[in-house]
Amino acid sequence: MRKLTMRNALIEALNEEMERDATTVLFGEDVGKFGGINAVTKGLQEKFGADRVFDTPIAEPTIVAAAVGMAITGNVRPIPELQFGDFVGIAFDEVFNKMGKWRFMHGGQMEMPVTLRLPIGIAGGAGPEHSQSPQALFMHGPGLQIVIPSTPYDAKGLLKTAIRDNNAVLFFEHKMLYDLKGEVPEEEYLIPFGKADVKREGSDVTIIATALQVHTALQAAEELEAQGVEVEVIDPRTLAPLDMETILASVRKTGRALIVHEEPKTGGSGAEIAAQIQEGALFDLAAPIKRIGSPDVPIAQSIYLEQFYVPNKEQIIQQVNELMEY
Amino acid sequence: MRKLTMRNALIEALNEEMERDATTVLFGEDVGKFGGINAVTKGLQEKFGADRVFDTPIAEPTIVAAAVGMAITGNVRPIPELQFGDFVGIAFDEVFNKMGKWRFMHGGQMEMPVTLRLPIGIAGGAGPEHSQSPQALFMHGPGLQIVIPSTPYDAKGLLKTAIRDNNAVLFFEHKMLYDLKGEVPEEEYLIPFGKADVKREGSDVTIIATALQVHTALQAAEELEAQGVEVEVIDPRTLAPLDMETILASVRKTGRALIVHEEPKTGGSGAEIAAQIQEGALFDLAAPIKRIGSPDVPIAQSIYLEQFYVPNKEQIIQQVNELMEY
Amino acid sequence: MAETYTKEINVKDYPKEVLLDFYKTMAKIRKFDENLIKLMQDGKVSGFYHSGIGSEGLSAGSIRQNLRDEDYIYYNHRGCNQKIAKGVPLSKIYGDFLGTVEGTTKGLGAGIVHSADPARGVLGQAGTIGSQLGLSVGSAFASKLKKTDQVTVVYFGDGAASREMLHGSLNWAGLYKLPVIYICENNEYAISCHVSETHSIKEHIADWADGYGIPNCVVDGNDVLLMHEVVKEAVERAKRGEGPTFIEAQTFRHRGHFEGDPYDYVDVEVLQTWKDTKDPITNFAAKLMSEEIAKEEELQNLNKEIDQEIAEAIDKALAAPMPEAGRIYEGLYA
Amino acid sequence: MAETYTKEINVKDYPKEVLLDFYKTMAKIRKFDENLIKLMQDGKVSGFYHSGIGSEGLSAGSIRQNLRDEDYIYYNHRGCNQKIAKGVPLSKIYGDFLGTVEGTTKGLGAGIVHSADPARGVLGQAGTIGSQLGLSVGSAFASKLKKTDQVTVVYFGDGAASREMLHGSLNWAGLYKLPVIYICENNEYAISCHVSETHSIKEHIADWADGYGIPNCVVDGNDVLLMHEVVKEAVERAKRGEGPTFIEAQTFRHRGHFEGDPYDYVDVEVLQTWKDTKDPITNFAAKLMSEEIAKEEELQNLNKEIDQEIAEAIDKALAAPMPEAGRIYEGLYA
Ligand SMILES: Cc1ncc(C[n+]2csc(CCOP(=O)(O)OP(=O)(O)O)c2C)c(N)n1
Ligand SMILES: Cc1ncc(C[n+]2csc(CCOP(=O)(O)OP(=O)(O)O)c2C)c(N)n1
Ligand SMILES: [Mg+2]
Ligand SMILES: [Mg+2]
Repeated sequence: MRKLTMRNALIEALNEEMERDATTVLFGEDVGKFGGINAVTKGLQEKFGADRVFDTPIAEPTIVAAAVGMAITGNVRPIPELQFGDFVGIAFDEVFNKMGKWRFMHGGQMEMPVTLRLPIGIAGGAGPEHSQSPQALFMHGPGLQIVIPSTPYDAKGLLKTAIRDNNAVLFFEHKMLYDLKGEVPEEEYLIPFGKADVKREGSDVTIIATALQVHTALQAAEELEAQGVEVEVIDPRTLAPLDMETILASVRKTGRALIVHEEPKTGGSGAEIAAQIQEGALFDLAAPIKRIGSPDVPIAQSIYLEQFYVPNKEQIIQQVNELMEY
Repeated sequence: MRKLTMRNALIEALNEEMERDATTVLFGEDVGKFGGINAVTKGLQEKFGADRVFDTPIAEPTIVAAAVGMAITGNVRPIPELQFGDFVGIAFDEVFNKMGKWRFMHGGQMEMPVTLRLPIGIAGGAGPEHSQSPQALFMHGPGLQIVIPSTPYDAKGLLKTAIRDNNAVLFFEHKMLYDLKGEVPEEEYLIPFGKADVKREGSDVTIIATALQVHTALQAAEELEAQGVEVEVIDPRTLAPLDMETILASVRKTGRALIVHEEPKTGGSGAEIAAQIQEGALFDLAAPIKRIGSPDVPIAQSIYLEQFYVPNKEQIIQQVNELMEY
Repeated sequence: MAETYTKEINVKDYPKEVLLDFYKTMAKIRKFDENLIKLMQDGKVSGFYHSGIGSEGLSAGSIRQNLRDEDYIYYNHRGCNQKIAKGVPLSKIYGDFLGTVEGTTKGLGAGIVHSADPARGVLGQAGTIGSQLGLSVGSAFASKLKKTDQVTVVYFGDGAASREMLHGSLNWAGLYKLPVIYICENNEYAISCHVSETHSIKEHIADWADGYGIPNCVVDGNDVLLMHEVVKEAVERAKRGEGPTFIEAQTFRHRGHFEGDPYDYVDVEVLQTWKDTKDPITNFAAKLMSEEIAKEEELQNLNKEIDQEIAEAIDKALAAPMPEAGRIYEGLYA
Repeated sequence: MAETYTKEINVKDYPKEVLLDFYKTMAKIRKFDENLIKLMQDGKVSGFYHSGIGSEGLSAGSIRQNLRDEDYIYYNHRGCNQKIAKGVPLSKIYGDFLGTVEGTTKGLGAGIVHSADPARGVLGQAGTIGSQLGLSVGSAFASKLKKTDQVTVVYFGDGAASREMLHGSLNWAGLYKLPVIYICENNEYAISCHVSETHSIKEHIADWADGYGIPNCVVDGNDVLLMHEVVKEAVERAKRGEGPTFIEAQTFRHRGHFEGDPYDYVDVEVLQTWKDTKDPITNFAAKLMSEEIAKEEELQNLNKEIDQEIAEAIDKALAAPMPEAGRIYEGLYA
């Protein structure tokens, strides 16, 4: 099968969906003429015109509020971008309380077909406010679907589903994955929300990982295999809805679970997942559920120090080995 | 001992600390002339003057940003108020990324003696954007201390500690507790952060509850006692730092844990607490850790429907009984 | 600096039914409000209510003859003035206060905000005042993109105008030449604070719009016909594709910020003067009579009709049941 | 509408050492920047760098003779111009880029933002451009409360000016008459977008400040002496307790938004004209020589001294060790 980078898979998804539905509009800072600072919207303005693909002022709350205001007319399907996912803090009320709740709080009379794209993650010394992974916050926000792909294949299929969905979607793209290549079929496909993907099967330990950490987990799993430990790697792909069925089935089988994400450990998505695992499979557990997240301190700007934030293979192997000691 | 409402306990704390330290300033919407819409700043402008106690424009990001800008000069100790804790979403970047991280990201060169007061909770049909309990979000935010008192005594002692502390504090006040009366000594006292309070001792089940839910849990515990179930009720009082030692010691004793909060269940503080309990005491657990939170939907405005959001005694009793079946 | 909008107005230039419609709308708004307060006093309605009494002219004038169902409004949190003027059925608004399934939210309750009636262009409102400033540019953008001639009118108070979002909104609206009409209901107070205590303005709030190159003015918001005229011009400008207009409409609250507010921060004489000399309904009624367009009796009859309509609306709203507990699990997602 | 600030300036009215200080500061800023880019090209510095080449006059002129250590600045994300003008040691700024413990953050790295030097009034900067607009009113408020005559100068780009926070900030500053000086470094672009593509303005960005009653003007930001004069007046106004001033200083980026930017969205001729005719350093050097204040040789010697100073700073920064891994666990709380 042909291989595409995740960037190109995303561009394809945007192209296909914007072609398919003339009510889609895409906007954000430098997404038009410049094609986006991560080049994920390259070529779209030329193709769809400056009415449907346009650059906005630097005003994140207005960007998101405008998307909400467009969506609730029922006439437009907006695909806004925040240049860095960290900036979701600036537009937090618009995302958490307006995008997430407008439909419900007005009695379900309007739809919210917004797909907000948010590049995240530690990548090359971008500093404390351009490196965060804020997705876990929105698990606490009713009305928001959270998508977080780890492969080009998933990215394309999930983005297409997101754009067609009539409800709010936060689409988190890890910047370190943009250049990652992977198989993407020529034919159209969609990936449903709430369906975890078992990226690797194994019988000894279940690792639940998201975004870049799926790959770190897979690398660790390979080394662990050499040591005779069979690791199952599950990528939830969407944190809301969250496919606990697949996760619980795996943990019931392995009896050991490790959750790995780049978000700070405390209050991260791993907290909720761990809480639900023990709720659903306590007596299947042979060992405490472990979590690896980045340290609970702001991300230093130094690229040298970044290595002490991003969870790595060695940490995973060590934690798995500790789990195997039970 | 004399009894005070939590409102009056808070007013006393503000009075004492503002008297003690001339660099304290208090500001927010209607906190001056009007004395605050919850009357928690009543009388302060008369006493300390309009320079130190002042009304601001309706501009939450600016209120918090200004507090940060004051604090880092080293010359002012600001005590801003957001009129409703829900509005922290509007000032989210200022709270999460500036108040929480400014000191760290600038190499620890400045201090952040800000106490941001946030009234929270469902109270009388205030609707989806005036009823929330957003505290859990900040457990995921390095650099922020989270205080959430349940009694007049705790409220006073913790607020005094917060104001004197040289680091950022989010001080969450449940609106349904303002009129609650409780013992408050005449003599000065401080309550340290990170020290949970065992509100009731018991040997069968541990309930960890915050704010209003401490009282619901205590009521449930009383009924359960009549049934012969001895419930221990722990109030963490601060979610960051979080006193896991006290919680774990209790769970090791009881083998059963229930976490109760008014925040929506998913992604609430209960998730992190549950994850840490099983990390630290898995093999002491006789039953899965249970959590009660409000439903994962926006809060309806209808006062009639509010009863289906706020966790109640019956729910707690039922969950405890389920725990006792293991 | 914002200029004050003035226009020679001859009541006789308007068809009588238009004039009576303005009158009826204002009277209906006030009576709706008075009856809602009664329902609160009877303990049937809870939550916050910010009475809109005193500023009925602003909403009736701006909306009635200028906007169609397909035009969007974002109402503000004071009274139900704009919703009523836009034609949302009274029983549905009462239902939203009573929490019965008659409400637009089908039983969730809405209180002073969160009623919606998309078929009549009423797209709802936020609990955070001023947030509508951001949404409105999106809705207007949608109309521009679809190349319709719909306009979006956004209402907000003097206090809400100090929200940071105003800047982002005005910039978008001016930049993309969006069909948005900003109506700042300046009643001088934001809860307890007078504009002069919280606003840094050259002279008027409308001056803030000037730097964006957005046409702006100040207008007597209690003169229903003047409100009609100033908004008419703005609507025409928007439909010509010339972009937004910012209108600061001056008015005053007859009651406290919310029911229960001691309202002791306002000069009693100032308040009394507004009530005595600038009541939009009394003044308009006087004009209709002095200009011999309607007799007192005719107006009294209209009022009786309205009383009847309101009584029926309340009955209908009260008669509807409360929702089932499961209601809160419906409608989060489409 | 914002007026253009002009003033008859006679170079001879300034003491020679002041003029040379302006020159030296600008040259130091540029050489600092050029050397930093070299370090990036050598792979020693990572992250984003937004070069400040082309706008040295703006920072040197506004800061050098006007501000004291106790005056606060919030620098922006373009170059290290303001930090250098305010006197932060070069080795410390390089250290912040190299990530060695010589940096102001003692090894955390700071990149283009997050250097701080509180003793010199440099209170740091946010990664979210424009956030300094909010903090600055707080710092200025602190000075007002303490009754000192400190001023706060806040720098931000044309792009950052479109952040909603500008409104909240200008309103506070004007309302409380705070000693804040807004310096909008208008280089016409915010990454790839020209001001005309993202800003709805009457004519100038400074017009946005006008509605607040805040004195404002537009000035040639590449004329170091004019910058000195306009800020001097603003500082005096602030010290007299008369509140904020908004200065829009016009300049242009010689390089792309960040190192690596293709910079293909700018008209090459426009860029060339700025480089050829409006370089703040070349022009000022020419003036010093034509007015016979300094000979070429003297300036060359100054440049050599600066080269030396920079080389030493880099050496010092490079010589310092990287922090221990545990560094990231230090300093979260006081
Ligand atoms: C963002 C936000 N801040 C504060 C409030 C609380 N609040 C509700 S109404 C109000 C005053 C509004 O004043 P104004 O906009 O002038 O409208 P008015 O009530 O005078 O009609 C305030 C502060 C809110 N709902 N939302
Ligand atoms: C809130 C926020 N939005 C977007 C960005 C990304 N960003 C960094 S610099 C920049 C352009 C800034 O333009 P301007 O303020 O004119 O400054 P200049 O770079 O031209 O000096 C953008 C969009 C950011 N850092 N913060
Ligand atoms: Mg008002
Ligand atoms: Mg610029």
